[in-house]
Amino acid sequence: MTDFRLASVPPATGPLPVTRGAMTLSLADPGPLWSVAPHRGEAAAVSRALQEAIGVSLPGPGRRHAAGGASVQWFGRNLWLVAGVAPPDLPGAAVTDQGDGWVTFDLAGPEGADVMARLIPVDTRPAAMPDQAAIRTELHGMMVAVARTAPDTLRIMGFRSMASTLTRTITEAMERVAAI
Amino acid sequence: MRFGALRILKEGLTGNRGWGPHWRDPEPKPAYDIVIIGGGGHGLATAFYLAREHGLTNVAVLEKGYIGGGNVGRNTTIVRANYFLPGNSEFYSHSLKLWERMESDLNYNVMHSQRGIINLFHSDGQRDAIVRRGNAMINQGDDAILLDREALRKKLPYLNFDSGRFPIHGGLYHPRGGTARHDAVAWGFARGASDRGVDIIQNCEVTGIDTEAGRVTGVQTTRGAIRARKVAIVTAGRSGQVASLAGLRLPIESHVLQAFVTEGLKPVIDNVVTFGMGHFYISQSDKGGLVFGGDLDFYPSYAQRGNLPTVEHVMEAGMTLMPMIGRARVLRSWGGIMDMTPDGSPIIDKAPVEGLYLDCGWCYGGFKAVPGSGFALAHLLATDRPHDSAAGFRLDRFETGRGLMDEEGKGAQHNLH
Amino acid sequence: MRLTCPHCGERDLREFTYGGAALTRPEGDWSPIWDEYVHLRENPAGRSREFWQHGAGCSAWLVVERDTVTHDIHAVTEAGA
Amino acid sequence: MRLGQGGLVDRDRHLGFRFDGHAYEGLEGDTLASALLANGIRLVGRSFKYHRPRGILTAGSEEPNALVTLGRGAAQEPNARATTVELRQGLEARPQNAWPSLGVDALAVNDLLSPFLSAGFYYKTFMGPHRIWERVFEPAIRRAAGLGRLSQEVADLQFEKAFAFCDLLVIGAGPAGLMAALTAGEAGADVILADEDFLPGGRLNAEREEVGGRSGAGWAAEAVTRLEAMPNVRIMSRTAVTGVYDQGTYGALQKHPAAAGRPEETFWRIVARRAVLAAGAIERPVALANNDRPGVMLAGAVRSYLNRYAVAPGRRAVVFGASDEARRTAADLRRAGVHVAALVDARERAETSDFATYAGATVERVLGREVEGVAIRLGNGREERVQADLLAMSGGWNPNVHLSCHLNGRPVWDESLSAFLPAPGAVPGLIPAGSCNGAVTTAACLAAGREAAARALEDLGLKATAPDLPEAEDRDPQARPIWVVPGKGRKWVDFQNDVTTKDIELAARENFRSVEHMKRYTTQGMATDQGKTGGVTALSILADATGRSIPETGTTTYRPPYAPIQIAALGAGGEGRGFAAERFTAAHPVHLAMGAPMVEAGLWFRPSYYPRTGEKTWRQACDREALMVRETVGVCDVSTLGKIDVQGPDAAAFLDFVYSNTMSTLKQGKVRYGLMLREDGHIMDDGTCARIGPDHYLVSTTTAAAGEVMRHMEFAAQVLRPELDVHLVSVTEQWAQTAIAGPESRDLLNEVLDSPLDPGTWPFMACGAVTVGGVPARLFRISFSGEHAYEIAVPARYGESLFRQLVARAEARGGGAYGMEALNVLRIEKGLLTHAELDGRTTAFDLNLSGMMSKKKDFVGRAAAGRAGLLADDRPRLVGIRPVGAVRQLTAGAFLFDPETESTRENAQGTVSSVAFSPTLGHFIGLALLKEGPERHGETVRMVDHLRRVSTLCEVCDPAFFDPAGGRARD
Repeated sequence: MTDFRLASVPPATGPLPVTRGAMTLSLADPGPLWSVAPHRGEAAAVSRALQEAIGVSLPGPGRRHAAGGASVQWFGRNLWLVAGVAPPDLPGAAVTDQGDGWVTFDLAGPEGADVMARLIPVDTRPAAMPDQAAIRTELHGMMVAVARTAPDTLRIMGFRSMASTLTRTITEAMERVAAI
Repeated sequence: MRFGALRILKEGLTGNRGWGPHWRDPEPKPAYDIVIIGGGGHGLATAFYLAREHGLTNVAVLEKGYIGGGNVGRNTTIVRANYFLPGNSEFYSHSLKLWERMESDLNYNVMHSQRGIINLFHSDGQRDAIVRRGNAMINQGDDAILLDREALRKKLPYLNFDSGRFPIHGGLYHPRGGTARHDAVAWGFARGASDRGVDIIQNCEVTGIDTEAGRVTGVQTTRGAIRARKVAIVTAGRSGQVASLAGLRLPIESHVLQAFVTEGLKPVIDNVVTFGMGHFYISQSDKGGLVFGGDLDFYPSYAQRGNLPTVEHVMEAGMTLMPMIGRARVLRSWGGIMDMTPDGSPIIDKAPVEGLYLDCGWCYGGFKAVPGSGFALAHLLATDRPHDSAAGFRLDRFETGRGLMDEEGKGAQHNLH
Repeated sequence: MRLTCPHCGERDLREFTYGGAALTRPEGDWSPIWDEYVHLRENPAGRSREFWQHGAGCSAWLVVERDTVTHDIHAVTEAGA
Repeated sequence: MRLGQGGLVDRDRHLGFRFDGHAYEGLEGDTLASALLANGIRLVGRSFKYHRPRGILTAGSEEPNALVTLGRGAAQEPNARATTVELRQGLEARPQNAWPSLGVDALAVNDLLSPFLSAGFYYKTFMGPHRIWERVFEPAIRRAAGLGRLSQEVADLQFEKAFAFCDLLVIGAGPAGLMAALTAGEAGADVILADEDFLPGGRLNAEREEVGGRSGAGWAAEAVTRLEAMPNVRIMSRTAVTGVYDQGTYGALQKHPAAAGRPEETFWRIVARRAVLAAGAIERPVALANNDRPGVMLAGAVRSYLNRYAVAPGRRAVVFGASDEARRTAADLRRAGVHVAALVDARERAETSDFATYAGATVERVLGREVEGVAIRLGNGREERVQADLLAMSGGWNPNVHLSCHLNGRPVWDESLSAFLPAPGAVPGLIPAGSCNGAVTTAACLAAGREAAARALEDLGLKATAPDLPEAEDRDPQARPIWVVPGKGRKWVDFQNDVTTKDIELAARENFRSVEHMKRYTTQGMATDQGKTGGVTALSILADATGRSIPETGTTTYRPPYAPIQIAALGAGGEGRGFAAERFTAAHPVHLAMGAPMVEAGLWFRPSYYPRTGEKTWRQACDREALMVRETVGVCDVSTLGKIDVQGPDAAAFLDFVYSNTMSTLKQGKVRYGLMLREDGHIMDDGTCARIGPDHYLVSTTTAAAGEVMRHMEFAAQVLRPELDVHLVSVTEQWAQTAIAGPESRDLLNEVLDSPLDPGTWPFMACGAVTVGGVPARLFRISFSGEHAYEIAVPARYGESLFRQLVARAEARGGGAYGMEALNVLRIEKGLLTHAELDGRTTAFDLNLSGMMSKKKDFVGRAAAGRAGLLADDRPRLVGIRPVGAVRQLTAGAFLFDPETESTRENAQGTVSSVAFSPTLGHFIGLALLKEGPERHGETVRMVDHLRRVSTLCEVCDPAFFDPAGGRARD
């Protein structure tokens, strides 16, 4: 054992949080992140196992379940993203560590839908995207996941390498909403 | 009637009463030696060269709508010979030479303007690929010059050299490349063919291709049956539809390509500039409109119109490359039906049915090919041998894998990723 | 254009990628059937069956029944399902 | 001249502005056009071809004449319509397309030459030698043409784009649109009401007409107030719906009043489940001699200026039309104190009135350079001249069908209205209503708006409460169209492009009889108004000239945008670095700190080299870095390579299908080099595949192809082999990966690993889990340099720290970081491939990799790769080349020839794909694709690079220049 140590560095977003008008963008720390892809015919069993182990089951498409410190969000075709807790043993699924692949932002405030209207081609007004809805889409050509984690909070996840472009782009949209 | 400055003077002084039809509108005859399906640039040029080069005038061009209404009337007017694969190189080189004498050949000013084309590059890897292209052009006897960043700055000072997403390292300059007035090319070839005796028949849609014992005998049209010894399908994006009348399936998928023009502006862009990273190219018409376009919409379509994602992508590329055009207003957008082949190169060949000929697969590059394609197809129709310049445009190259011409390296297949 | 993804609902064209005519891959060595699969196309002016991927969404590959003249969408189903 | 009272302008808010260098004042609520008219300005522009002096013709976005340049400097805006520019304090406008001045324009000489400049004249001349056309005539034509001027500078333009969604989009806020919005809003629908104007109300603001017992403008204002109170209704003023796209997608351009930090415009993509088209109608001029003179104005525009802006566009007016609206115009003029010198009504049975009425007569000619009077042709054939400075004319109204035609629908001719109407169902979900659909009274528009909304609500499954219709004007004005007034002289149809009736007749004579031919030949309808004013008139002239009816003649195609859009709006976000995302690896700050120039690959930024003090060229740094790897140890950030996690019971079977070689036989803890083909048999990508568990593999891809490979594998998994149970997840972003290469790589690695490597269990191509600083990591013993080498992957958060420390420790050993340039040198020395060789056109056969094509299984591309043409001996195939003559330089992109032949296409034998100066070997080396290459080792060829003027004799050799046996990587 050497005395070698590695320092942990967050994704390079530039200075956050930023507030523009009524909206604030901040960097969120979702804790451990891992994806779950159940094997053929195993989705129900995996869901039960998760419920047992971490207290949340697999939600349907476009939804998110959260309880305690853990959340599970639908992440695509036969794919879910679990956040906040370490993965239990899930023999019926492919589990992949995603804890360092994503940059996670929280966009908080009453004009979230107006900001998102400048960023993604999906209606995020509460009627179309209620609390605990979770979608995959693109933001200026970047693949993202967006979830409403609280009535006034949208959680935006993008590729870690694109953190600075995402920060700049979202901040610009916030500035425009504030100015109009 | 011969056109010229004196004629304009005389007519101007006498109230412009002496001008007559640029081409005749005859009734279809019951039979022709050769029937060309499609009165676009390629079909009309074929008719012209059949008459002029081979003395064959018992020829009809059948057009479903009005002549020049397809891609020759809805492109971005670029004329160039900057290909690098054998098969393409010699063809486009020959075509450009025909362009250079087109106005005297036709006695029609198609406003061919050799204002030069510049392809930009943004990395060493792109530079090497572009150098290979330039060297191929010179091997072929055409012109190419490598411009470094400073030389490019002098020529195109308005580009965003430094702060854009893809900094510009240099460009390949093709001085003999340029533009032409697209509609006039169709009209000029129509007039030249018509004057030599070819019948150009508009509003005449081909509804069937007649065969007997595996041989073409004529066509059925909305204006009656027409017999013919040879029939050529020259219908660009509609090639698959027309070929199906003869029971054929072609290696073609029809896609939409959009293009755009702005309101008229005083001269500002003197060359044709292409920005490969952003799939963007632009020139300025003599009327002052900026004419520009980008990539396909990437779905099959016969609608001659596209959707917003591509529109926006093209405009964004324009903004990153030359932000000074931000204030120009887009006046009109339109779409053409592109006959995309698997390898992006065309087909001029005999069809598997005797007496049936194909000229198709021009993808999004058919305008500059108009004279070369007409010349080569006329040669094939007249002699039953491919012209040297187009010997590579074989239909069977996909089946055999021999002589594929995939200039872009995207894959000799239709999106089967 | 908007396509209705079986997972994500109706979404903008920009989230999708066209992936070619919906054909069945042949087996065996190169033959005219392979040539048809890789190269020859019905290329219909009208109703067409195509593969698309919801690449910026759920990543599912879809079979889209679409009209190439009107751009009407008749059906979207998951490919391979 | 401003009227003493009335209008919808704020008389307390005076706004100073400048036009053509002079200072003027207008009022809040003015457009630039109304303010100019209020100041008595009549001459505002010059036409395109003949440079004829022009005034203001319309009061809307269809204005063909009054185009001006706004502002100065980098951000100046050419071609703004004075009729839609909202006046603001400090606005500066300049005339354009006139030299030396608006009043005296040298190119007005073109007008005298017009007999020689008829339609299409340029196709018939200038056919002499090419150079004369290009050097003399074309530049002259280009200079004369065009309208305004771009600044040619980079301006900080603020524009944006956004998406909106609604149940119902109402296009236009005139009587029909307001009524539709009220109906749908009250039913609870999610409504967007978009209107081009800055003041909703449409013609209600321009007419003196009562609606619901109050002024029309007052009713409109009250309707807007009601709508504003509904939370389910969004009113978008200053918003022109510009385009209709598939499945209910609409483009719309919203202008914003200027304010700090605020964008000028937002381009909206509105997704609407249903839409009501209430776009109104556009009045058309009458083709009569000299109808383009300043002082000729559309009658509806005259009423707009009088009633909305309280401006009199003249002192003494002649009104010409063929509808009861003519009397309305005359009455509005008189009420404003303008003398109505004549009311000319082409109908035999004109309305009786106390105006000097000429029934069954026409205005045949305008007199004067600016309107000084008109010549009236009476029913009995006599001519009468009347003095006037304003001609208010109307040929009738064209329903604004534009948007209904964007999906290729053709409008339908209505004989009773003499107008084209939207074809039913032309746009799925779009319901036309009001005057764009042929309604001719305000009452009919209100009713149509309510009905259209009710239909939309029914489709949406909502119940309409059907608000009451206010009482409104319901008298049909008994309009009759006037297209062309017979008589001598030039009659303008397309004002801006200077197309006259004669040009259209000439086109027909020259066989440009199709409406599309006529348009393209004469340029009719191609000006900035896209034929909105003159299009149908031109059709009527062509119909007459060709002996057909108007519907037989047909229309040209209506294309988006409805109103022109600045590229800065449609392309918002593309400026500067915004065009595409920038991707940075975890170690990016280290590369920057070390001064590395960064180059772009697949959106990623990668270090090209790390300059050190004293190094003057990139080559010096590159040589040093490459030698360092060969002699001690180098460290390279390879995080950008694509990484795909493949798991599942059928992972091995799946990989056997997508790779040309076999991965199912790969042992756990081992890595294998793999090739993926496209189905057409050509190579798509190469990379390594590591088996990290029984059902768990890690696939690596090249940087630029990562997305394409992922899509390809998803296609293979979901479409081609859906029976396989396999999961694909990109983990490119999860892992920061560093290559450690060179004789001392193991020693360096052992400095940082928690437990040193056992050489016995870590042979070449081994992989496995390790820990570094307590962090779980993945280690691969693979080499892209030919040296003993590793790649270590740690979770991205640790990537920067690991890379920084590895570089420091490597430097302590005499090694250091190496960048892409050195990486490229090292791989070329080994004859390894990158995208320069894997350019999408090459096969495994071409690259001497036929051995990687398994014969025992099916895989993507297997069948097509077996085509005879792809296995032909004369295909260019991979070789190495090295200089053997006096010239020692090699260049990529050059061609290869036999030394004795000329460098022409026919003689070309191959191309050079990659070159490098090898510091190890002391000379240039290159990789090339040469016909029959592998059989030609030892031959001499000539490399020719015409562009860079290099010609080098080369020997053909094995592409592995260095350590061909590969011992250094294995030992």
